Formats: sequence, structure tokens, C-alpha cells
Amino acid sequence: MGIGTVAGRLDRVFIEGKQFLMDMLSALLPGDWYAALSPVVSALVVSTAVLVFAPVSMMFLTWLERKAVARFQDRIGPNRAGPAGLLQPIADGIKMFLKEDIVPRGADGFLHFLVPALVVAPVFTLYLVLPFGRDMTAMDLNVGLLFFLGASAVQTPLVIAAGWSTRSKYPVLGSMRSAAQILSYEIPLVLVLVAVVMSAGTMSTSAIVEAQEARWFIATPWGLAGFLVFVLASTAEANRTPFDMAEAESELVAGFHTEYAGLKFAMFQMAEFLSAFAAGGLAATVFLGGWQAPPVPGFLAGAVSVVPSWAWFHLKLYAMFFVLIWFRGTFPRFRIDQLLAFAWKLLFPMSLLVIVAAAIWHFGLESGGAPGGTGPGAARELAMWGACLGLLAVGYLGLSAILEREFSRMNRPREMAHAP
Amino acid sequence: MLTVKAYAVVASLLFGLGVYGALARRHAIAVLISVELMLNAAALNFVSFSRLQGNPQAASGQVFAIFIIAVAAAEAIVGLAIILALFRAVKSAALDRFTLLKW
Amino acid sequence: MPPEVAFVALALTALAGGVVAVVARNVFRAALGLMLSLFGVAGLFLLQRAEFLAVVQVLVYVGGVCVLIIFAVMLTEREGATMQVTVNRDLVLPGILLGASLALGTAVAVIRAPFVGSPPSAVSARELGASLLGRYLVPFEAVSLLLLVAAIGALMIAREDRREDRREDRREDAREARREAGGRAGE
Amino acid sequence: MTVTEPYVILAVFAVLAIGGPAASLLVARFLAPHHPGPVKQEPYECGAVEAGDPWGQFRIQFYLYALIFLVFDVEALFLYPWAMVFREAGFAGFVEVMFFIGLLVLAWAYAWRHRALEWE
Repeated sequence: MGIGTVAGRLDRVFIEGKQFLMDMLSALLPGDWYAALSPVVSALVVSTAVLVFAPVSMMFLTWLERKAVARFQDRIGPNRAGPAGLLQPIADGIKMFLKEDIVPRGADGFLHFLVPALVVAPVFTLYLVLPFGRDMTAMDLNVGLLFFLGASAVQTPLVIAAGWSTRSKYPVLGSMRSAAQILSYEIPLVLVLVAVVMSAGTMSTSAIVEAQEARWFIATPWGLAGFLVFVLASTAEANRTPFDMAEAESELVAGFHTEYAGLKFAMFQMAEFLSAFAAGGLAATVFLGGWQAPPVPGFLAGAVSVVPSWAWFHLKLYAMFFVLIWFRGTFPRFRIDQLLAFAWKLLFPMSLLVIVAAAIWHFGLESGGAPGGTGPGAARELAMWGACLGLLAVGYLGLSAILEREFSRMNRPREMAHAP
Repeated sequence: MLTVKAYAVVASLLFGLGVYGALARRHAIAVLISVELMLNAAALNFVSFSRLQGNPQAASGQVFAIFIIAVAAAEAIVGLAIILALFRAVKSAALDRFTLLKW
Repeated sequence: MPPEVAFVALALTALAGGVVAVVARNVFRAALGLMLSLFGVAGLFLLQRAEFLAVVQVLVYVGGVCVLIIFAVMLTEREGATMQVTVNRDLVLPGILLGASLALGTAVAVIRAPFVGSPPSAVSARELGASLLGRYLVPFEAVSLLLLVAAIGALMIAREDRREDRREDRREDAREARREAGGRAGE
Repeated sequence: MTVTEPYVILAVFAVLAIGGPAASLLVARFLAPHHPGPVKQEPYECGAVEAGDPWGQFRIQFYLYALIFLVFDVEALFLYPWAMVFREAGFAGFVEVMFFIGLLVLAWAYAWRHRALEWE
């Protein structure tokens, strides 16, 4: 067995694992039973895989984040439970289970239970459409990309209901702010992905990865700008620092989940964490080539192809998540007015420009032969880079000049409207 | 056997619910919610009946459903803005309190 | 799993949500009922292989229209303005009669009509795009105009007049102060 | 990985993804202690006595953001079908869509101009 076959087997290890389970089932069950049950069982296997993957990664990620942030702040971080504090998430989980559930007086008791029970479900569904490796998309919908956006849009009403059901001021205010923030940042996110769909010609996440075989989308001018917009907007949508306005401890206690204790609180925590992680996964999928190996010079190609596709995806996923931790460790928080102005006055017009740049890029390159290559093709490509980046830079500089002026005007001390 | 009829029956029941709500509710926003239900029933009908036609026409039904969604969004935007403006004037969202133009 | 099971579950979801939306006394809960109903209808779209529509339904309706409605509910549920009676008593019976007769009438008509449904054929977003830019180009551009007008109009109507607002605030403050004073006297 | 119809997996997944958390919340309800008290049950206000009902203390600003969001969300929904056929539609399609976007950019400019995008 050559290296190639081993690598191939390794690449398909999860798929074959599932096939093995199904084969075992078909041996155990009578034929017609198997025929009736197999779609359900197959769905069950896939669902269980996703539903186990998400919380387990979450455990590891909380540990990773606490350790990393501790290092940023010159601390050690969790180090008591297990080696290097690795068992800390489990200890936390048990603690959450055993904590008293406090429901504030006047709360809508039914919603107070229902919302935490529901809040993780849409986040889990995000993982259904992420291609974890070659042929490893749990549910390969032909509208996968929009499905992802739709599932994350469900968060908004849930957040509002979570705050509203407590009938307590901080959560109610926090939930309104959260909702306004999620809505504001969703627009640039949705628009930037239009550029991806234009280029890939499909909305299926796995097909988008395949469309990047020749060139990752981040290696184009619109892709580069789109990636930046996407990362900023999805960080904000997942309510992470520096955009965690909704739960600015100094102003709003803990935002919309202030009045939730014990496992209910853990559910919100999990939803937030996992949606940030999934957003990183989507960024890796649509801009960083998903499970594709990076393009390398010939002599390295053999070495690169040994690494299975799912490992590449995870590498990119964790790299993206590390960037989020990095943000958290280094950036101070925005003010709410800055936050919303940033979404509407900078990211929104920039995302429209990304669409225009993507169109220019394609019209420019496709009217004159294949992209890439040498000779006149390369010169044309260079010209297109210049044109697209020029457009984006002019837009960015113009908008930021306007914003700068607006903010300096706003920050000037002015008399209070009606001082007491 | 699932046919167009099954979907159409669901749509008509939804529409009936919407009609009841739009008539009997006293809260202006509740009436708007009922209208949204009716619009949704119509969209459901468009999609299921588009299956009756041949494939080249199947897209039409869905295009209409998309337009319905867009119009429903515009309706919600303007309708709620009007309700909010009235609320500021009357301090209530009850439809029978909006008697500014009545003598 | 046969599609019939999914159909029944989704249809019940849509109808149950609809019932909550039209009978719940609390308008916030009515909005949540609408959300449930919209989910059910999205599922029915998915069952008919209208994937794009199903996803858009969730994205725009649940994530947009419902949120807007909920915000409006919160703005109108100010202290003292919470409505105790949410139905118009004179219209309940006519409403039930009209709604039921319309629903049953169309349902019976539909059942007796000679419709024969073809099996669901998926319509890709690609075809939708082609017809939006082709046959439906004018309505497509008109939607943009409609949204522009709706946005500008709603912004004009909904935005509070600042001066009036400030006066209102002061009045609120005075009321609050009076209430507080009264409360202290009562203690 | 799967050739089954999308709704099968979605249905199974929905049952598991909603049922799992709900079940664990129910289990926690039995495991966790439950000693309510008048002070513990008070809405959290940093120790201050609560004043006024939090339901209905909102600013119209939230509504304005939701409104503008909805406008552009609908815009985006119309852009996706175009993006799918971007190549086939060619330059003519691009111009048509730019007209579509351009009108909505007017709405955005109006909102900016009239300070609807501002948080004060």
C-alpha cells in the first residue's frame, strides 16, 4: 500500500466509519427493515456526530481561550483540574448542572425556560452545512450558504425573548442592544457573501470550496477586502470583544443573560461560543479554501497531500478562532454609538463596494482568456488588482475621512440637552 | 399521498385564521400580525400551485412568493411606523382609540 | 420517514402558531406565535423543494419582520398602556364566522377541484435569478423603488420630533417625581 | 456524506438539537437545589430598589435600526438569485442590479443624512 492510498484512506476515515456502521446495521436487520430505516439511521449518525462534535470542541475552546487570554495578560490561567487545567471545562459543566436556577419575580416563567432550551438549536444547525472535509458536509443543501445565514438570523428574536422574559432592566436593555447590533452587522455579512456566490456560481458550501481549487478567494482583491469585512462583521454578530457592547460589564452587567443562572446560563454561553466558532468555520470555507490544501511549490506537493482534508479544515478553523481570541486579548471595547456607526457607515458601503469589485474582477479577467498564467494574462491580472484595490481604497479612505470628521464633531463637549 | 390539495387546505386554514384575527383583534399590531399570516398563506399557495404547471413555469410561482415576502416586509415597515406615530398621539395601540378623524 | 409525517407535523406547527398568533392576549406572545407559524410554512416550502424560499422565509420573515414587530410591541407596551382587552367583542362572532366560512369554503373547493399535483421538482435559485432578470425585470426594479419609498416614508413617520420628545420627557420626569413623592408619603 | 433528502436529516437533527438541551435542563431542575427567597427572586439592579417596569422603556432608535435592516435584508435576498446567474447575465445584468442597488443606496443616504443611523 503506497503513501497515496494511506493518505486517501485517512482522508475518508470518517466517511468509512459511517459506512461501517451502516453496513453493520444492514447485516443485523432484515432487508426491508433496513430499507425503511436506513435514511433515518444515516441522519441519526450524522446528527449525532455533529451534536457531539460541537459541545466537545466547545469544551476544548473554552479552555484554549482562557489559557490564551491568560497568557496575553501575563497570567497562567486554569491549572488545577487535570493536567494544565484541561479538565476545567468538565468541572465547570458539572458545577453548572448543580447550580440553583433562579427565576426573578415577575418573569415570564414559561419563556424563561423555553428560550434557553431553544437557543442552542439554531447554532447547532450552523454546523450542518459546514464542509468539514472532502465529501464531509452533513447536509449538502444547494442553498447551504443562505441556510447558514438564516439559522444565525434566528438568534435575534431568541435574544430579545430571552431578555424580555426576565422582566428585569439590565437584561431587557442588553437584549435590545444585542438585537440592534446583530441586525446591523448582519447586513454587511450577507452582502459580502453575495460576492462569493457571484464568483462560485453556487450557494452550496461544498461547491464553493471546490470552486476555490485553483485559487482561494482570499487571493483576489475583492476576496481580501471581503474577508476583512466578514471577519469584523461576524465577530460583532457573535457578540465578541471588541464588539461585546451588549454585555459591557461596566454598564449592563452581563447583557441579556444577566438573570439566567446555572445550566440556563450555560446554554447562552454555549450558543455564543459555538456561533463564533461556526462563523470562523464559514470564513475558512468561503475565503480560505475550506478543506483544500494550500497551494505550494511542486516539491512540497507530496507532503501537503498526505494531510487529510478534514485536518486542513480544522487547522484553518482553529486559526480563525485564535484570531478572535487575539482580538479579545488586545482590543478595548467600542462604544455603542461607534459600534453602530461602524456597521452602517463603513462596513455596509464597503460590502457594496466588494460586490462591485468582484464584478469588475470577473469582467476584466474573463473577457480576456483564462486567469492566471503568464504573459499578457498576468499583466491584465495585475491591472485588475490595481483597479479593484484602487476602488476599494478610495471608498475606504473617503468613508473613513467622513466618519473621522463626524466623530470629532460628536466628541466635542456640548451642553447637556436638559441638565438636571 | 401528498398532492397540491393538502398544501392548499393548510393555506386556506391559515388564511381563515388571519381573517379572523384581522377582524376581531383590537390591538393594531395584532391586526398586522394577522395580515402577515394571510400573506404567508398566499405565498404558500403560490409555491404549491406552481407545481401544477410544467417545469419552465415552476419558477414563476416562487418568484411571486419572493415578491410577496418583499411586499410584506415593506408593509410591516410602513404599517408599524404608522402605528407608532398613532401611539404617540393617542397613547394607545387600540384600534378603537384612533378616532382623530371621526366627528 | 415518509414525507406525509413531516407534512402533518409542519402543517400542525404552522396552524398552531397561527392560532397562538390570533388568540394570544399578550401581543408579544402573538408575535412569537407568528414566528412559529412562519417556521412551519418554511418547512412546507422545504418539503416542496423550494429551498431558496424556505431559507429566505426564515432570514427575512423570522429574522427581520418578526423582530420589527417585536420592537414595535415593546414600544407600544409602555406603562399603563398595556391593553387588557385585546379583542373587539362586537367583531368576534362575525370574525369567526367569516374566517371559518372562507377557510372551509376554499378548502372544500380545493378538495373537489380536479388538481393533480406533479411530484415536487426543485427550482434552483439559478432559475429564479434568470426569471428575475428576464421576465420579471420590471417588478424586480419596482421592488427596489417600493423599498426606497417605504424606508423613507417610515423613517419620516416613525422618527420622533425632537422638540416634542424633549417636552414629553420633561412631562414624564415630572410625573415620575410626583409618583415618587406620593409613594414616600404613603410609606 | 449523505444522499438522503434534506428534510430527513433536518427533522432528526431538529428533534435532537431541541430535545437534548431541553432534557438536560429538566434533569438539572431535579439535580439543582431550589430555595427561593424574596430577596433572591428580586430582579437584579445592583442592589437598588427597582423602579418602574422594564417592559416598555424603549427608544424608537431600536426600531429605526430594525427598519433599515429589513430594507437591506430584502435587498440582499434579491441579490442572491442574481449572483447565481452572474456570469450568464453578463454586463447587462450587472447594470440592472446596480440600478437596483443604487435606489437603495439613496435610502441609506437619506437615513444617514437625517441622522437615523445615529445613536445619541
